[in-house]
Amino acid sequence: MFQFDTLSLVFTSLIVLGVVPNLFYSQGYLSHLKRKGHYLLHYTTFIASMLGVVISANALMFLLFWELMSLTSWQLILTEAKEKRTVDAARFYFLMTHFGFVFLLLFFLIATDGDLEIGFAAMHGIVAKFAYPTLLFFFLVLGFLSKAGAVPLHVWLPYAHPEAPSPVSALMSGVMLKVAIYGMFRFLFDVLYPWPMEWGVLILVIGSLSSLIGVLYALSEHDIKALLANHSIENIGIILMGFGMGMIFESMGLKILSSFAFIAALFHTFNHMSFKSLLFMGAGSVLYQTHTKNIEKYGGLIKAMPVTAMTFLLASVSISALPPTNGFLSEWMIFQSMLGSSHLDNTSLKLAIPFAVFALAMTGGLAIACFVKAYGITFLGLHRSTNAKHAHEVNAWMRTGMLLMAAVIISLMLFTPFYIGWFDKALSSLGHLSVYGRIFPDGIWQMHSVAMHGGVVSPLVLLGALVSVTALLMFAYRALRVKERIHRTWSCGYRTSTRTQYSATGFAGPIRRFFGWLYKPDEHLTKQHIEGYSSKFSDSHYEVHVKPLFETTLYDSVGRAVNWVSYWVYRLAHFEQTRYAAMIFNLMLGVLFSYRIFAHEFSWATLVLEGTVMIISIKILIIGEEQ
Amino acid sequence: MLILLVLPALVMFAVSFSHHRKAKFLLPISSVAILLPIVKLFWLPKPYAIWGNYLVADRLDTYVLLISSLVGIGVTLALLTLDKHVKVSPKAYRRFYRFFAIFWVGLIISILANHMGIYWIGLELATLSTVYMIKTNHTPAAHKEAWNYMIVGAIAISLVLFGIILMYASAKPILGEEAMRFDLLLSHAKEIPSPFLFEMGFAIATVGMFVKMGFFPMNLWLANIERASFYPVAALFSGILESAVIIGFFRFSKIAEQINYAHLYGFVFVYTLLTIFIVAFLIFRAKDFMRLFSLSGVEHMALIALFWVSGGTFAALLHFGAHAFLKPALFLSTGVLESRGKYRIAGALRGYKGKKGELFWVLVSLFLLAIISLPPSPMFFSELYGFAAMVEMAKQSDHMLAMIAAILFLLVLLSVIFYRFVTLYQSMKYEGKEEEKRVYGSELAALVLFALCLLVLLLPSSFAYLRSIV
Amino acid sequence: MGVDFFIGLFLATLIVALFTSRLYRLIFWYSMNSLVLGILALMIGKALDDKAMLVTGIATLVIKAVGIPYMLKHFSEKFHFVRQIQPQISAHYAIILIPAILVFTFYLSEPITHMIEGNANYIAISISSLFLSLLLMMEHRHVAPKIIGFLSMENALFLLGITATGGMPMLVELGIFFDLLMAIVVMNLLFHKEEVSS
Amino acid sequence: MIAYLVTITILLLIAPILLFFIKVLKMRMLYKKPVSLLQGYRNVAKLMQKETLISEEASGMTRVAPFLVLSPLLVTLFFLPPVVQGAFYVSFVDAFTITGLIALSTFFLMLLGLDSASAFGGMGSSREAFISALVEPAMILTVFSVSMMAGDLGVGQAGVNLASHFPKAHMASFLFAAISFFILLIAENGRIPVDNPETHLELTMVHEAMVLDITGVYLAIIETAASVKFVIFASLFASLFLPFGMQYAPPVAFVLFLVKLFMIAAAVALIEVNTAKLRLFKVPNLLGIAIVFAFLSLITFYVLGA
Repeated sequence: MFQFDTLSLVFTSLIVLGVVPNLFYSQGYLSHLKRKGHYLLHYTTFIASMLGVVISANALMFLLFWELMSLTSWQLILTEAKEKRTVDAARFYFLMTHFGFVFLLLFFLIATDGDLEIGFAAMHGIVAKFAYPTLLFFFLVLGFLSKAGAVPLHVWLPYAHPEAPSPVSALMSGVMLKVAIYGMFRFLFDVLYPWPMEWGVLILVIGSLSSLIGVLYALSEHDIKALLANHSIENIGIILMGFGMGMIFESMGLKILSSFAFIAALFHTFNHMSFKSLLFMGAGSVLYQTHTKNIEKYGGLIKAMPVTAMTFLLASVSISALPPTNGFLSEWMIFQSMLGSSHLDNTSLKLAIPFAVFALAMTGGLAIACFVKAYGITFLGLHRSTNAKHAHEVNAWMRTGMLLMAAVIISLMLFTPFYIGWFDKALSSLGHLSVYGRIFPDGIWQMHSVAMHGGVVSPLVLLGALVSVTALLMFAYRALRVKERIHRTWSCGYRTSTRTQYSATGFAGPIRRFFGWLYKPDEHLTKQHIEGYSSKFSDSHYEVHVKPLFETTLYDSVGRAVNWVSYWVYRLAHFEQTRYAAMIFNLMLGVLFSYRIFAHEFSWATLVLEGTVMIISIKILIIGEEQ
Repeated sequence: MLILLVLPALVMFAVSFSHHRKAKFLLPISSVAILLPIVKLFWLPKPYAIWGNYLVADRLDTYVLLISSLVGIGVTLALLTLDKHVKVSPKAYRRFYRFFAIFWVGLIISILANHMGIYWIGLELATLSTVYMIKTNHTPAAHKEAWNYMIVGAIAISLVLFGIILMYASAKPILGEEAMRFDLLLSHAKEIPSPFLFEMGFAIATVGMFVKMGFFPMNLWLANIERASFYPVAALFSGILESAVIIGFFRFSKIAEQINYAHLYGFVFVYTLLTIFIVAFLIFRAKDFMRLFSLSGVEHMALIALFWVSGGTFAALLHFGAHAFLKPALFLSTGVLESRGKYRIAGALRGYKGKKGELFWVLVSLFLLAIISLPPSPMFFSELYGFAAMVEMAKQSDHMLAMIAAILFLLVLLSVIFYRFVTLYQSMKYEGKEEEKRVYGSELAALVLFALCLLVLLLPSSFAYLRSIV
Repeated sequence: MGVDFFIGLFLATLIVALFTSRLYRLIFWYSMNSLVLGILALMIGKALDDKAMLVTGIATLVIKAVGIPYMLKHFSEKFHFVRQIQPQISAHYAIILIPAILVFTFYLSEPITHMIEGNANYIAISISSLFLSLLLMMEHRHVAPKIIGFLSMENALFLLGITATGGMPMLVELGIFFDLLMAIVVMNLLFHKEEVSS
Repeated sequence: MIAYLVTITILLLIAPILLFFIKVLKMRMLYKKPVSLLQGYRNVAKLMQKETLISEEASGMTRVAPFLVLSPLLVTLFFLPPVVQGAFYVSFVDAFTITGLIALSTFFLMLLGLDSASAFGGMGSSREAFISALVEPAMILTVFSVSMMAGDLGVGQAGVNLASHFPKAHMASFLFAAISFFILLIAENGRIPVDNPETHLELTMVHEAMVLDITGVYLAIIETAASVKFVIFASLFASLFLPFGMQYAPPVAFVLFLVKLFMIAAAVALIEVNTAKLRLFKVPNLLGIAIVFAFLSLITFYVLGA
């Protein structure tokens, strides 16, 4: 029924770490909600079902909790369904998650020989006998990655996560996606074990694409929660990169490197949980105060809400993978494992991996830009709306939640060796080499890459050095006793105002313009010209929206196709109103024909003949000659 | 025993002629009383010969009968306040019960029958009596649909009989007059001298039954009938009459399985896949409750048939039970949902005041989500096991990939239906404007009854029982 | 020998019924059809000296050949049926279709011939008469001819029952008749309502 | 150890000089009367005496950010490769860390720009974000290929390895890496053609725009940070891509190292004089070149092994 091996425990603790601060936060957030009972019921069930997924030991339990998780999260999105957008988002989310479930279901049904109560180890035996493991792999990938939100199954995230109440967005983005990652670990390790190299490459490619696309669309967002959701796509991509590298190394027989890469992936999973939850909480508090998700309506909030601002800053630094934060460490590990690719004896792969490195690096750079935008426009500068002007710090519960989550981030930063040792245990329990000794050969101070002459980093020393130097400088500044004077910002003689400062749209401008070929943005520029001068205008309004490429191409076309089919089916179905006798006649004809052919003796000639007969009789009897 | 079984029905029939005002209360009581002998029967050792070897109660048919009688009770409860929602004269009311009684007799006979002929007679009786129930609604549409049903139903039923005769003919050389008995046919199926004749008969009979259940190509006629008639009638159709049909399919297919499994499986698989394809896209466009529900009923019936022939008998029976409770519940609730005018989906689940209202909308939304087999609805498990059986089948068969692809396609079609229902639910709950709607105790009682039955169905012990049936 | 002749007659009456465009004529051909059926039942019943079948034959003669046609005629006078019933499927199509159906059914029942001792052609003919009565139903728009189509389908069933199986169990036969009567009653009621509602 | 500390202090000291060396060189080439080399020190001294003027829209960020801009760079200064044989060097830091530290300081610089709600600051940090986002991958890839050639990812170790046995086998990829790194040096330090440190014309400003509202000591700190950054890049270039002369006696080697630094500065100056500043949307092309070269060096290293 249930199992508590190390992997399960690792993910259980991930969920607990993510949930406990969230409980405080949502306690504070509750006053904001109308349907409290509905919310609490589904909130608790949601958490319980996530726990259930990671500890369930057979397919039946797994699927049950998995579906329960989807169900409750869907209901949670609908907690405050006021405008149509929310309802549509919820529907889209539920459809996507069900889409994934279909593939998971098939996977399990094939892998369990129909007896859903058997354990995962037994499933491994069955799969080993199955003729097409790659089919199973595809089912698995489609099933879990549609939940994890990897390209091209990522489109629902930026819709669904923003519409949920903020604590729930924090849970969904921070924790629920990780449950899908758990699924990848669990079933690729326990069930589908020996992997051909191509699988790893596929995962790596998906990861690279997700990370790039996620961050690019994040940059073009004005809705802060949608921005964060896009970053979830990016980070899932990064995790998958680590995962893919691990699979590649594994399939090439480089056990040590593969464990290292998997540990990196796990570590990043934890990190993403921590900072993404914190970011969503911060966004939630801002939303709570300003009643808008539009980033253009914020500004200057650092003065009003210091705690939120500080925690958000910490999270931003961490998600931008800047040293000495935990985000940096996990990305460092993933980089290192990629540099380990010089060990591979497959030149094409060797040449491919630099592209992954490039993608990851590019992602890092863009993430920095994006979070400078998110943080700067939200918290710095001058308020951009009256709501922002009158905002003040959120209540104690929510503050506690954010501080606790910040504490989780810091703990991940400080106790890296402990966590890594733990992940190492998890992997070795799944039958991989233990590499803790190689990562920390001499004490916890230095963290080595296991690759041949790989890099070294020492998070604690780094942290110490940075803090001490900064402190020193500040102390020196204090010692100088510099006289300070407050004066308004100089801007060429004009007064700085809400309107004159840079907007988020403007900030992302250069990047948006550079990647215009990808965004294909639709821009609206309206100007009030002063008596016909093209250059002079009293006021002008510019806004730009970016609809994801995948949505416009993949999803919309599928929708159109379904509509078309249903239209024709509907047309045809209505013949029965008038021609039922004829329909039954032809039906009988068809059935008896086919029994005669397939059940008695088969020959193509008769098949063709009878096909034509059928068609003629259908034409004559059902369709008839049109008047 | 037979007397006991049909006694309440006969009482109902008799009472329905009296104009006494007490009759109005006696009728429901008598229809509730139908449950008692059936429960009695349920505890008797199986197989239990009720009337020679014409009517023999085994585990399967007592299960079906029990479920049908429970549904019947629910329908009766809803009938109590039918006049609150629609205009119905006491005369029509009584006549409804009169034919309800006949319906019951036919149903009991056909479900318990161990004899193809008897089975058919019962079925025909039930069908003809329902024709009149449609007419209790005094509208031209209802009248037209009643005729429609009369004729299509007659065709379907005669096809069934035709098939039965062929099968009988195929088995007569070895079994003589006894060739009509299901159990003997099942045990001697291998020795039938002319399997092709039997298969032909099976094909014709199955087509008849499938048409009766609204499979391809006759997907909409049931929907139209249920639209035109009162909603309790729709509930009867989906909850009881179809169970009488499907049990026949169960029995015939068991025999055909002995004759030639490959043919049977191919035939049913293709047919149901086709059905579900059409139905899925019809549901995708459906814009009113009745049509939506009856189409989804067709879908579920197709699934049940498919599960049954794929060897997932447990799944099929569980699914059957769940559907038999869920669908009537939904049909009965449409009376309230549409109380502010038909075709008003947006906001149908809003505007319920008070405890009753609360309970009502919660139950209805639960049913709606259960019908698309979200956990913990029984349908979730039944579909799980049913598809498991199908995948098993696929893995044994020699064109595995094709069959897995077909199953995938089936699942995709189901998710189209899923999408439609989610949309529907959301727009019922979160769109449209709030309008006060009244809920009456009796309907609520019916819904609660169905909910309880579903819960009972979920118990491990009942799982075990279902596993033990076949 | 005689059996084959009457079976041919049965088919013939049915086919003729397909081309009629008057209601009474249709009813007449239906009763002829039933008559032939009854005679067949009696003949085969005598040959096999099967009491049940003799009873069935008599019942057929009484109910189907006389009773039901009379009832229908009665209804049609009572409820003013449309008596002009022009087949919707034009004759030249029908001329192609009917032989096609016969060919098909014989082709269909070909494998059975060497499976059963009885004459497989009987089965073929009864299947084809099933199809023909379906054709009859689909070529008329009005209710009355549809009912006749349904009834002649019943006849096809009986033909099958009599010829292919050499008599079904008594019980079943009676049950079928009972249902037939039931059907008539229901129709009656339906017609009544039509009168009321219209 | 002494050598280590001495190196750091001297690097710190010559940082302003190096920048003004470029300026002087440029002025000479443009036939202007050059400023003194020590102008940097003068500026700092002047700024130290001034009061700090803080914008009223600005938040605490303005008070903290300057230090956070400088400190990562100072820390980085400790991690540079050794310049003389057998000198102590920090073994536990690799190129990623250094890249990260530099990014960290840029991050806070950009926030600083956004803090004082002026249009210039926003503009500056927006452009900076754009450029550094494109610099990041090139940097990482270059580092990747260099570490391949040096046979170690640790910066210090890499410097030593390269100095001890120069990768003659991989001359081609080494050259490509050098080119791309030099472009990065220009881009990261905001020199022409990417950015023009002299100008105060809002169309062309990047770095200057961000610090437009910074005064007094804070400005001094930022200026220092800029110069330190240049020194870091220059010395990285010197010890990774001009890895010779380390085997001589310490003083000689050290002088040689300084000469290298000044040569790099001179090269920068030459480029600045001879090219015009690129439009912002032309900058990616330049960085694209850097990225392409980085890729080339990797690929040549892998495939041709050259």
